[in-house]
Amino acid sequence: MTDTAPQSPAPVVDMRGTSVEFPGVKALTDVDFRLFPGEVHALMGENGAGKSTLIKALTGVHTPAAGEIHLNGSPVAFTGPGQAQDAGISTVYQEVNLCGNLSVAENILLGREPRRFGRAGWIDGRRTRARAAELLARIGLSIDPGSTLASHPIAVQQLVAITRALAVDARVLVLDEPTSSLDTDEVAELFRIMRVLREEGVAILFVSHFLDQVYEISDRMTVLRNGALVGEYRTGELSRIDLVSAMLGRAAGTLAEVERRVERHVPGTEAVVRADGLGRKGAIEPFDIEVRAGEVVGLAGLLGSGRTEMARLLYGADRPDTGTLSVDGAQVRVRGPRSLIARGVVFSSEDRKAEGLVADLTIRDNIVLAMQAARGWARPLPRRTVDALVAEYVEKLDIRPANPDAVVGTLSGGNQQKVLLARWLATKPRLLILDEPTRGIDVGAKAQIQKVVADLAADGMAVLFISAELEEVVRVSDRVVVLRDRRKVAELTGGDISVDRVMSMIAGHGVDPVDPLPEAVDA
Amino acid sequence: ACGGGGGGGSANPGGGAGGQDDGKLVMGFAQVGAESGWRTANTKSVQESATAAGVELKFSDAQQKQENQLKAIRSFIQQKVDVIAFSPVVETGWDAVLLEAKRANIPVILTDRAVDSEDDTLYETFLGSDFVEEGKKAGQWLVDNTQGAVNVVELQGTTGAAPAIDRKEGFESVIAARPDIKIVATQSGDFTRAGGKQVMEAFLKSNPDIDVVYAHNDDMGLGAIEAIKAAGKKPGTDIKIITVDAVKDGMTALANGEINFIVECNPLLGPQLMELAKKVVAGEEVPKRVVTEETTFTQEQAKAALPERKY
Amino acid sequence: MPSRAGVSRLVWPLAALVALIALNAVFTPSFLTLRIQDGHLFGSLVDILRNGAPTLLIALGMTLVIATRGIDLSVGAVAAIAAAVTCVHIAGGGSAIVGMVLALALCVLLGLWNGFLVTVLGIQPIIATLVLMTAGRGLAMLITEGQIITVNNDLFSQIGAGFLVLPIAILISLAALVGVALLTRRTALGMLIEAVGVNPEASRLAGVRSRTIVWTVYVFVALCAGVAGLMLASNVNSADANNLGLWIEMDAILAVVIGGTSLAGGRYSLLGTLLGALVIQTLTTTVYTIGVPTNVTLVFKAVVVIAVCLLQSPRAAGLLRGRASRPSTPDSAEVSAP
Amino acid sequence: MTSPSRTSRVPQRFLPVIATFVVFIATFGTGSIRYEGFASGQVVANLFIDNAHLIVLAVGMTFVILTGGIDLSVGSVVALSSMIAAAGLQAGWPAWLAVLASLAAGSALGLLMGLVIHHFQVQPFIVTLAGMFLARGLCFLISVESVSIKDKTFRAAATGSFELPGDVVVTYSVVIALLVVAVGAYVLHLTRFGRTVYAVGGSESSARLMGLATGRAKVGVYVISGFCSGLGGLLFSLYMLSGYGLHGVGMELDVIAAVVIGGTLLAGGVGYVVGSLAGVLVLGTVQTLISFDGTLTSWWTKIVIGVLLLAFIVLQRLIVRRREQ
Ligand SMILES: Nc1ncnc2c1ncn2[C@@H]1O[C@H](COP(=O)(O)OP(=O)(O)OP(=O)(O)O)[C@@H](O)[C@H]1O
Ligand SMILES: Nc1ncnc2c1ncn2[C@@H]1O[C@H](COP(=O)(O)OP(=O)(O)OP(=O)(O)O)[C@@H](O)[C@H]1O
Ligand SMILES: [Mg+2]
Ligand SMILES: [Mg+2]
Repeated sequence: MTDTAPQSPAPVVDMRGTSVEFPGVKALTDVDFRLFPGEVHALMGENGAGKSTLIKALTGVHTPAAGEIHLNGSPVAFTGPGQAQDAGISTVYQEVNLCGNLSVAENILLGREPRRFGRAGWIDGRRTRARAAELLARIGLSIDPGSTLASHPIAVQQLVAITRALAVDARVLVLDEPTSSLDTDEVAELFRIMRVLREEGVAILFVSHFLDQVYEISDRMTVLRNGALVGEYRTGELSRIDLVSAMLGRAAGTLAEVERRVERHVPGTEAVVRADGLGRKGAIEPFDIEVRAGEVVGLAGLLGSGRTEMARLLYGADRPDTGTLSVDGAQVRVRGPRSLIARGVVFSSEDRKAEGLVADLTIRDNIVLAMQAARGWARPLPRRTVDALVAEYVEKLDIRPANPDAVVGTLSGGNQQKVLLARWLATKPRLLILDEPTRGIDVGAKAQIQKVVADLAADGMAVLFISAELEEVVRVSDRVVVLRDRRKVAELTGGDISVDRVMSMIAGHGVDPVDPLPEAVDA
Repeated sequence: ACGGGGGGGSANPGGGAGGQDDGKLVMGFAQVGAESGWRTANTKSVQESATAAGVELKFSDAQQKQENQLKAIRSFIQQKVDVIAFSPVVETGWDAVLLEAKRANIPVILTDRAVDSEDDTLYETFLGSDFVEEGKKAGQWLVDNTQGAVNVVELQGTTGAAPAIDRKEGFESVIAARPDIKIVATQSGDFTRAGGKQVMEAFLKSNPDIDVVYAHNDDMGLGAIEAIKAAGKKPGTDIKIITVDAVKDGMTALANGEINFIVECNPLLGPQLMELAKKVVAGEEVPKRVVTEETTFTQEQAKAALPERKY
Repeated sequence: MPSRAGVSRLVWPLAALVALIALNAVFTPSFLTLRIQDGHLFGSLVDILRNGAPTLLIALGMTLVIATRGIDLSVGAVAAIAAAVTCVHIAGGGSAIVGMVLALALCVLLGLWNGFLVTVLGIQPIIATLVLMTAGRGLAMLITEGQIITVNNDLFSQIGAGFLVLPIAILISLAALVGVALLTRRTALGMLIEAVGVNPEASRLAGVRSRTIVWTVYVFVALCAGVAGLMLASNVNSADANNLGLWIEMDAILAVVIGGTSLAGGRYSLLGTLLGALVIQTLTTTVYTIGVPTNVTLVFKAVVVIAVCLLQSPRAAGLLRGRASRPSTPDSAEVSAP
Repeated sequence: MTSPSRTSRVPQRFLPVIATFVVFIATFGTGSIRYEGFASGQVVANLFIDNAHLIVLAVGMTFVILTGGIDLSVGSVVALSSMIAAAGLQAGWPAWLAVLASLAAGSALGLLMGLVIHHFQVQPFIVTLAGMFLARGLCFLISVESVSIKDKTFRAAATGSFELPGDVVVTYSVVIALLVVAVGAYVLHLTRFGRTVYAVGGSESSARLMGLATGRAKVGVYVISGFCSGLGGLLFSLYMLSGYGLHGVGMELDVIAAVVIGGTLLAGGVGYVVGSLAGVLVLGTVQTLISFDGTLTSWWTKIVIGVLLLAFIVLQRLIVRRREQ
């Protein structure tokens, strides 16, 4: 391996021979990692490669079984994240690790609240809020700092977590998939700040599965595979294809192939689900929508534009105030998700930790949960059916570890997302609503999932697809519905669908506001 | 509390709190609780004799908590009753509230259990049994009716409760005269049948030759009888049983020969209490200590007394 | 079959049980002897099984309630009500069967009531069941008018004190245990209960009928409490509304917790609950058998309970295995439910 | 630059507490109409006097429950504290030593339990249950009988009182209890320790990843609860003028009920000490209503307590629901 280190000073972080073990799993084996001041260093690898584990070993969450960690040349052995923080390492961990019961401001400044009269004084609530508002403004987030964190969608929570990490003057900033739920605008904002920090000499460790982002921001990268080091590279010297094959450990010929939209026959005409003037006060204005069999409808919009709200109404997760919802032409009285699941409408939430997975249960239980719930407890799925089903999806989505008895909470973030997807795919629904289904999923698997979605649609399933990644929406959708400020503003079909068109719709240019279905007016 | 829900429902007959000027004597009575059959009989006796004597009774149940009893007495003082009577949950800690009553010129009568106050002007009189004496009576019967080495097991009341402590003390003080009477095991059965049975079961297995059971109340004795029967022995014959209280179930067992001796602890204090209350309010002199009329029962006496037993 | 939550954790309650029994055997050599008397087994071990049966039965229901993140404080009062209804019925000349059926039907109603408060009104379980804990005992006393109702009924006395070689009470409890184990593990009920306990919102969105499930477990625990009440009353042939099943809710919860089920809901272990209930009953019997002085009893119990749970804890297990193994904390970050 | 609109959020979070107070006042009003002499200032004052110890315990318990834990030992520690004070005074200790010993015993037991809970990861329920056995057991080791307090200082503190306008008399205990509420609120809301307590209750793993001293907070709350139990025990011994191993049996349930009625979530992370104060007042009012009635038999007393409790929580729940929509 060539030396890729910048000429400049010695590394801030130097991890040598790091190994981490969990009962039955070797998550990291003998990994070396160096991080220099003034660089953005991308840590790359498939889902479960050990990226988050490396970060947790560095910051004292896990105690490594072997290896040394040097910070500014002197050996350190943190026994908790607090110590790492005190030593100048500021971290955003992969899952949003904040306290939902506290306010946004409290979360941002927890443990470092401004106090009156120095150390001895009490916490200054007003200054806490003011300082939090200031920090939020810096990354362009305008929310009430006094509002409860849990009342915000996962993307906003992610931004708050980033804000918290930026609130201290750290020498090392660690960002584990900070952009997984963010829109282009937010990502741009974050990168702007990262660049400023880089100029100031801060060392930044960045994890993302978006190759574009990695190539845009990083200076060097380290690639992990199966818990072992593959190599350390300068970004400019490693082509995408080479990167992907380094991550996957095989030639990446498949990549280009799956990145293309899969051709299908024409979607059917009869609507699986149809909403007329469906709306909920404070969440989303009344809207009309129709999803047909064999069709993939994409939802595009900015953060907070109401995509999730729309999906939740269609699924009965929230109760609508106005409008009607019909499945296969028959009107449905919405009394919670069950009434829609029974009719084949399912929804995979963007917030997998809070609304998706049951962390303490196994992969098997999590996958069959929805099917079993629909059958009722008294009619258990036969063991053989379950095993076959689980094996099928573990293979199809490449869930690792491939052990159906592994507890879901111990899986890597991307693998958790795959388990959630598997649950809903397994129900063979009529309409599949996917809210950020590829959040935190690596390139290979993402392509795989997109292909699965396309195949299902080809088999006649209707799909509603939400993603913050516009390219992805454009790639998979037959039709794109655009939302802005919690209203449906446009609908694009066929040849009209392109990233640029959708972007300009989102931004509020072009036909504004369009209501393609005239009956929506009276709703 | 099942069914409809909501607030209403419960019996709250008649509100009227005042009413002291219609010439009727108003008595506030703060009971310990309803923790045993004995206590319920005691409550019933007080209530019935109040009606019979034309006394208006304000009754409060403390659910076995001293703090509740203190609150109840304070509220009696506030409601300006004519006389306060209560059975203290514990002996200690009454000085302050008794002083308040004294300042408010409300006479106080203690029933059933004493208080440990040094200032005995705080209450007019104490009506009740003498637990130590009860223990002594039980011990005396044992001393008089056995010869040679005797192995006794003791079923104590709730740890820390006054009757448990006193009945143990009285019993031990008398049998000390006979070194060949040995208490081989002693345990708390919490004054309940279930407790008595469980403890006795364990005793029967760990002590091969038990001659006598001394239970601090009938209920534990009745529990012990069940255990003895289950072990294939004959209560009253193979193992002799002495208990305290003389509630109806106990008396029946005594008459049937399953218990050998019962020391009475009379719960029917009502009539005596009403009499004392009237005298106290009228300003008459009453003795500082009135011991309840209590006796002991052998099996023959029980057979004779049983038909007239009220509780 | 009944257990899934880490069999290794059950080693320590089991060890505690064995240690307690060994302690007894040392103090009272006859402790382990069993003999046949009147056609059934007789001995201290049999007593432990018989006296532990009501706690086990209630703990069984409590395990399911706790698995859904709930708790039921009213079981003692419900037991007292069941006992009171049956005994008053029998004492009034009714048949034992009718009395028991009446009592258990009433228990189902009480369970429905608790479930209603928890699921429909959304009141926190501890406080919702506190209502019945307080009022229920009053209800039981109202039925008996504060008297201890003594009954003489052969059929009734079989439930708590009868034998079919082994005590009938423990046979009932074990049958219930096996029944529940089969019911929850052979059907999907167990998994759905755990899902609701770990993450109620995710379960709702997955279409689990969480309300029905939670409601059902409250009815079930009330039914268990009712049967346990019958056992307790039958054992002494009387219903003591004030003292019957007093604090049994604490014993039951303790049994569940010793058995390794977390009060935070989720994974549960019925086998653990069985061990927990036996440990508790053995502890009580030990106090009587080895003659712990009454004023030391509680300290003795405290020491044993603490010893059991310290040994059970992961940290202690690590210490015992020797410091050689690194203290890497398994990361609970992503495991814990939100 | 953004204008954080601080509207309607705060009442939303305070809703359960406010609802508790509303229901409390409503019930009190009902009592005043029903019973003569109920609506006096002294009855309100007595509510505080009679429940001063519960208020102190509830403050400590609030800390524990906010972290998602529970402390079952409080009732027993009250007994132990009263016992230590009484036995100490009987043995001729000066009053300050008895006070100090009681507080130290409570805090030490709390510390012990907290350390076991945190370092051995044993469930709080079981540890504090063992603590409950232990504390009560220690009482009986000191003395099986109740010990009366004859010390002059204690008696003076117990009977001492001062008058508020309107002929209302309150004891020193009330002042201490309210002081504890104030200090509790201060610590919870205006110190970093307090913030950490809330964070641990919200998500312990997140709090740890945020670098907070979660261990210190988790152990700390049990020390606080132990201290409050010790102090509550002292107030209780002033109220009873005795120490006794059977004092405070089942008191832990009253305390937990008060805290939960006051709107604190048993799962942790949500709640206020002021709510707990309201919860204690609610329970006290139920008691007062019962004792003002004076016609209830022992069993009707229990039933009525249950029904009133039910009425309270259902009403509170309905108010919260209505407002949430
Ligand atoms: N607490 C744990 N217990 C057991 N295994 C664990 C635990 N945490 C992580 N692992 C395992 O360690 C491996 C590495 O996981 P890690 O979270 O580091 O992956 P990652 O590279 O961050 O993946 P992703 O891109 O999906 O986030 C995975 O196989 C995972 O299952
Ligand atoms: N940038 C923002 N500024 C303020 N509030 C926001 C912002 N983004 C989201 N929100 C919050 O988002 C909520 C609506 O989010 P919703 O879940 O409908 O968005 P979405 O379009 O699904 O976004 P995403 O799924 O990308 O997070 C509102 O309650 C609002 O408070
Ligand atoms: Mg990761
Ligand atoms: Mg969304």
